[in-house]
Amino acid sequence: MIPFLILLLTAGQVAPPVDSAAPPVQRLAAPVGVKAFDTPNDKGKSITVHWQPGPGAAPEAWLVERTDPAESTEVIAAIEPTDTRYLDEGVMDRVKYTYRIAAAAGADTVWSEPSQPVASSAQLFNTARLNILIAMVIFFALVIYYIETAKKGKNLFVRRIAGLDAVEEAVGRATEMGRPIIYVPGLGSVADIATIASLNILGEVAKKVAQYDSALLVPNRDPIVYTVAREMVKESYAKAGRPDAFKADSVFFITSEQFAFAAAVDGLMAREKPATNFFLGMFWAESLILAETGAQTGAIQIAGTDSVFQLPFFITACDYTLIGEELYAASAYLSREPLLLGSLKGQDYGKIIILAIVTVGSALLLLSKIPALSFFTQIVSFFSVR
Amino acid sequence: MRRNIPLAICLTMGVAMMVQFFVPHPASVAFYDLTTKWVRIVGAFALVLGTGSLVMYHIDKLQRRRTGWYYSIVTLTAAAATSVIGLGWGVKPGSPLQDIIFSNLLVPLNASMFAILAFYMASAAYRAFRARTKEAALLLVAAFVVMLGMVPIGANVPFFWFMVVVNVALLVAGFVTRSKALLIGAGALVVGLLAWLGFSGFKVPPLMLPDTAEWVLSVPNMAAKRAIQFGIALGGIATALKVILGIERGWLGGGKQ
Amino acid sequence: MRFFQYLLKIDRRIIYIVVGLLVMLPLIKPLGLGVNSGPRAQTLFKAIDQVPAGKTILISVDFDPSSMPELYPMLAAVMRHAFAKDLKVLLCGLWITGAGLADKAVTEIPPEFGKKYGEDVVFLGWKAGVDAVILGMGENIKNVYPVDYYGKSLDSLPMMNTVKQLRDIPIMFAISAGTPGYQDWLLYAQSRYGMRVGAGLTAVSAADAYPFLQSGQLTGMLAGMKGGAEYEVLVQKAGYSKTYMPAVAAMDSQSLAHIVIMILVIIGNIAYFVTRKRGA
Amino acid sequence: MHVSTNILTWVAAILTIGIFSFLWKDNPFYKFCEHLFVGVSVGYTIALTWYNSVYPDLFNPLFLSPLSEVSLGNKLLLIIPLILGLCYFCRFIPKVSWLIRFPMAFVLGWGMGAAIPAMFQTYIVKQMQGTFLTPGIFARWDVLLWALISFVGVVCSVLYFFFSKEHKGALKVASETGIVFLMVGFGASFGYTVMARMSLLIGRFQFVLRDWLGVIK
Repeated sequence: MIPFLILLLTAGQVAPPVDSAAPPVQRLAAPVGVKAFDTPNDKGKSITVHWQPGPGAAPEAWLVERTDPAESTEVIAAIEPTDTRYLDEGVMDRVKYTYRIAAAAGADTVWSEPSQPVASSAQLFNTARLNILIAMVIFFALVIYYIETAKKGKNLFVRRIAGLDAVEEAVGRATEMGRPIIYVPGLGSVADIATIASLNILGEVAKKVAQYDSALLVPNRDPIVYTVAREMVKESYAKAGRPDAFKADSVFFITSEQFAFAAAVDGLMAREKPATNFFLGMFWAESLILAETGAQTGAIQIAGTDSVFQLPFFITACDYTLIGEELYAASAYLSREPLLLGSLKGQDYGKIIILAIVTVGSALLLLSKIPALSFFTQIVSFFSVR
Repeated sequence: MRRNIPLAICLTMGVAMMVQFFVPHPASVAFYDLTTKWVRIVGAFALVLGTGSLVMYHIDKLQRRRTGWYYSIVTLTAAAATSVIGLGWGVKPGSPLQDIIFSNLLVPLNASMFAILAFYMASAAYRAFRARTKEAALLLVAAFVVMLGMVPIGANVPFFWFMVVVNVALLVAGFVTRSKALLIGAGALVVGLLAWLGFSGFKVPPLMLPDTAEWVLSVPNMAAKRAIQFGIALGGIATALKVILGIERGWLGGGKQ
Repeated sequence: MRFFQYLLKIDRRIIYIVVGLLVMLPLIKPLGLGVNSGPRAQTLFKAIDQVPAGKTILISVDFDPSSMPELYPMLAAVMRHAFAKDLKVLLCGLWITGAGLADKAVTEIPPEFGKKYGEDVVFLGWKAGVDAVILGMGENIKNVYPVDYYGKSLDSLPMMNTVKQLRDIPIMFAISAGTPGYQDWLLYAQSRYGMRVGAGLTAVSAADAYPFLQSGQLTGMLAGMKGGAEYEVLVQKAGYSKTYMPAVAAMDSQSLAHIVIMILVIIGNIAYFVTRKRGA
Repeated sequence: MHVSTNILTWVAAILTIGIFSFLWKDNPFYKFCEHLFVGVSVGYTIALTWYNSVYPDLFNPLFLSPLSEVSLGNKLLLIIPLILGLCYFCRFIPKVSWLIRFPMAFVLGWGMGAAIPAMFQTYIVKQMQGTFLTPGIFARWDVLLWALISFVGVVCSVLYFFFSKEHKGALKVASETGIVFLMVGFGASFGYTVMARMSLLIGRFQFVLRDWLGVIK
């Protein structure tokens, strides 16, 4: 900032003389309406200053001056003439400051009236995120309500999901052929919800595997997912009444490097010639590497992911694909547990609400073309996220 | 106790993180930074466990001389050597880990594995890109438009002629398979194309493939992505909520209650 | 009929060989299918072309080896253009893994035009922190980079006497494979110091940049390998360089690859429909 | 032809061929590369994790830094993740093996709690804002038409993901229209990605032909 300021102050000395033929030069006017306030929705230590240009000539820059209670005053910034806002992040909380703005051109500087004294502080609630809070409350209420309804034993319908109907057949096939099943719970971490959904499905699949007495191989890319997957499979074998059939080395960690993992699973498929492959969870570019190698070894493949970019490849190369939300519906679908089914119903109502809001909102927004109804344009800003 | 304490930890952390999102106060930011560090540290311990699993797997393979046991020596040696070099000489640019191992082993291995995808795309397209249903046919046409529109060869091809070729293919397929549905579809397309031709004054409409490709990407493709994301978000949030509330508790695993 | 059944069961390795050969051959012997330069590439080309000789342009190398096939040709083509017009080139990078790539370009390209390091080209290297680096360069480049990538003091490099801060640079080309990247340059360098920014992006992320092009914040864009090829053609057509054009040659491979995939799909479908009719 | 004399280029080229050889069939050369890849990547991750997280965030502040730099309170705070991390090893001690649930619960709760508001933000509220039809669409007839098509596409595709009602009647029509949009979207994605992946293959070939064999410039 400092070199720029010096440049600005020296600029006046070398400014060419005003051409007498030019229209009379408007005088600089002091900026008006200087407002300083605590920057909203932040962690404190910040004050926002706003002002409007005065009714004179356009300045070459604005200068911002801050005075603290100890009466020490300094010019803290020079701002482009197109900007009329300054964010002062060099303040202390709970100390009252006043601000003045100057219009500067050449050696001329015209100062405004000082602002009201203002102190910054940290906020406890980010009002800009109120929209998200409202959405959360509505959706949570829906999901919890339908889960409670389901607890009371109300029967809930779920539409058919082809990929999940095939699970039983796919597991049975492995037993008949005497070949293993490979289950890849995605390449995500436990913080990815798709991984959680996949681990829940793994629990259901492992139960069926235990019943049919097939072999199961679960290669992992994330070490934490590996620990959870191992517990899940062990538990499922116990639930199916065959805890002794669980082999500790059937769930294993390979590496956390994406393509090294893909290379290893490719090798695994080429050597074990699995009857069935499950690719459920989070996948990136390796999706087709896995699915195409699996198809070449002749396995039945059931895939599912919420990664929009990988869905086309799974749809092309696999026999069944769970698209997006179907992956999350899977554990409810397979277990038929009412608690889980209840939340599916809640999700559906969530979708209806979204569609209703965008439809009604769009209608109102289009009506805002009529001048008297122009306030409807505010709707869009309510959905801004920060 | 064995179930309730973990469930309580999960609930507390879940609620705390949700609240944190709405609070801009420095204390909340500090909490976020602190717990992020903790999660990374805890993850490092899991990595030890995972690496242990890998090492045990290969040592077991070695001891029992199972098929391909000698490859296990490669993995074990490589892992040991790389971690010693990395821990000993550091990971900064210019260190042997980055300049030799990363640049000359990991980069080519990664890039080659990634590049194999190009071959798999070709074989998947040949094997599975079949116009079995009308949906599959649409997928195919959309893929063709984008593939042609994105390379120089397609730059001056009018979309109209492309659709004429598609139409002829549909007609031929309809006659060969004697499928009424196909013929009706092809007929409808003929009418549509003629109407379009008439609309633009019996001159080939100037819409070229690159513009069509951009349209496909920005209109129907965007709409589909948005819808999928709505579904994913709702399903994901519901799943996360069930985990936090302890409704979905499969992760607790086996053992006594 | 047998023929079609055979086609359906064709060994995938034959497909791999066909694809592999068709992609490789144009690299060795370009077909010269030609590349049309789109308006976005032309905008960038004109903008750089109008910079007066002796001025400096900035290139930010924000990508790593995994995006090299798509983005490196752009870097080379823009540098050739600049040297042919007697512009000076300043390079920097927001990605630690991109330093090696910039180093490669700085070593290989200037000698083609008889340009010298320190007088016509300088590579600053990488520094931690994105906004701090850009804002710092806006005030004084020497404060952020006391020495260049090779450890030489900036005071000892004659070129750096004319370039003190971002305001001395009329236009920059940000080559980004993700974040940090061109968006940070727009956010900090453009909004604060009025820098004109052109972008070079991977094909996958190009769509995200359309809004910035429409609003005029970006002065042109090159997308993917094709973008690099378009720029190579522009440079060649203007007679600035006669070197081998790697991206243009690669676009021949790309075209052939797309066509072979489409032909494969068509053959597969014909075989499928013919045999299905027979089976039914 | 100027075949490279750099041994590291040779190594990189040989590994490239090794990985590609899997396309022909699984073979000892590929198996070697695969096992090398796994080993090297694990070692690399270990070194990075140590230098980027364990050493600066745990080891250094807890054990090496004097109290003047890291306060006792902060040191005690670091014991929490240390204990949580060590709980993972309880797996090997049958009596307390259930303690492994503590770090799992911590990481899961943290991840899920952080994901929920973020998903509302980027995937719901922001996407809703993007879906609204605004008066700007009346500007030109084609803009209007495409905006309407997009809107119908979003609505119908969302209805495809409706689980708790059988898809018949109006819902069936809507969800089938939705599938049309989904399929066109998938096709477009496929076509687009073909381009990016081919570039990668071209890049690899350029490495082999230029950097290694020196056949091209």
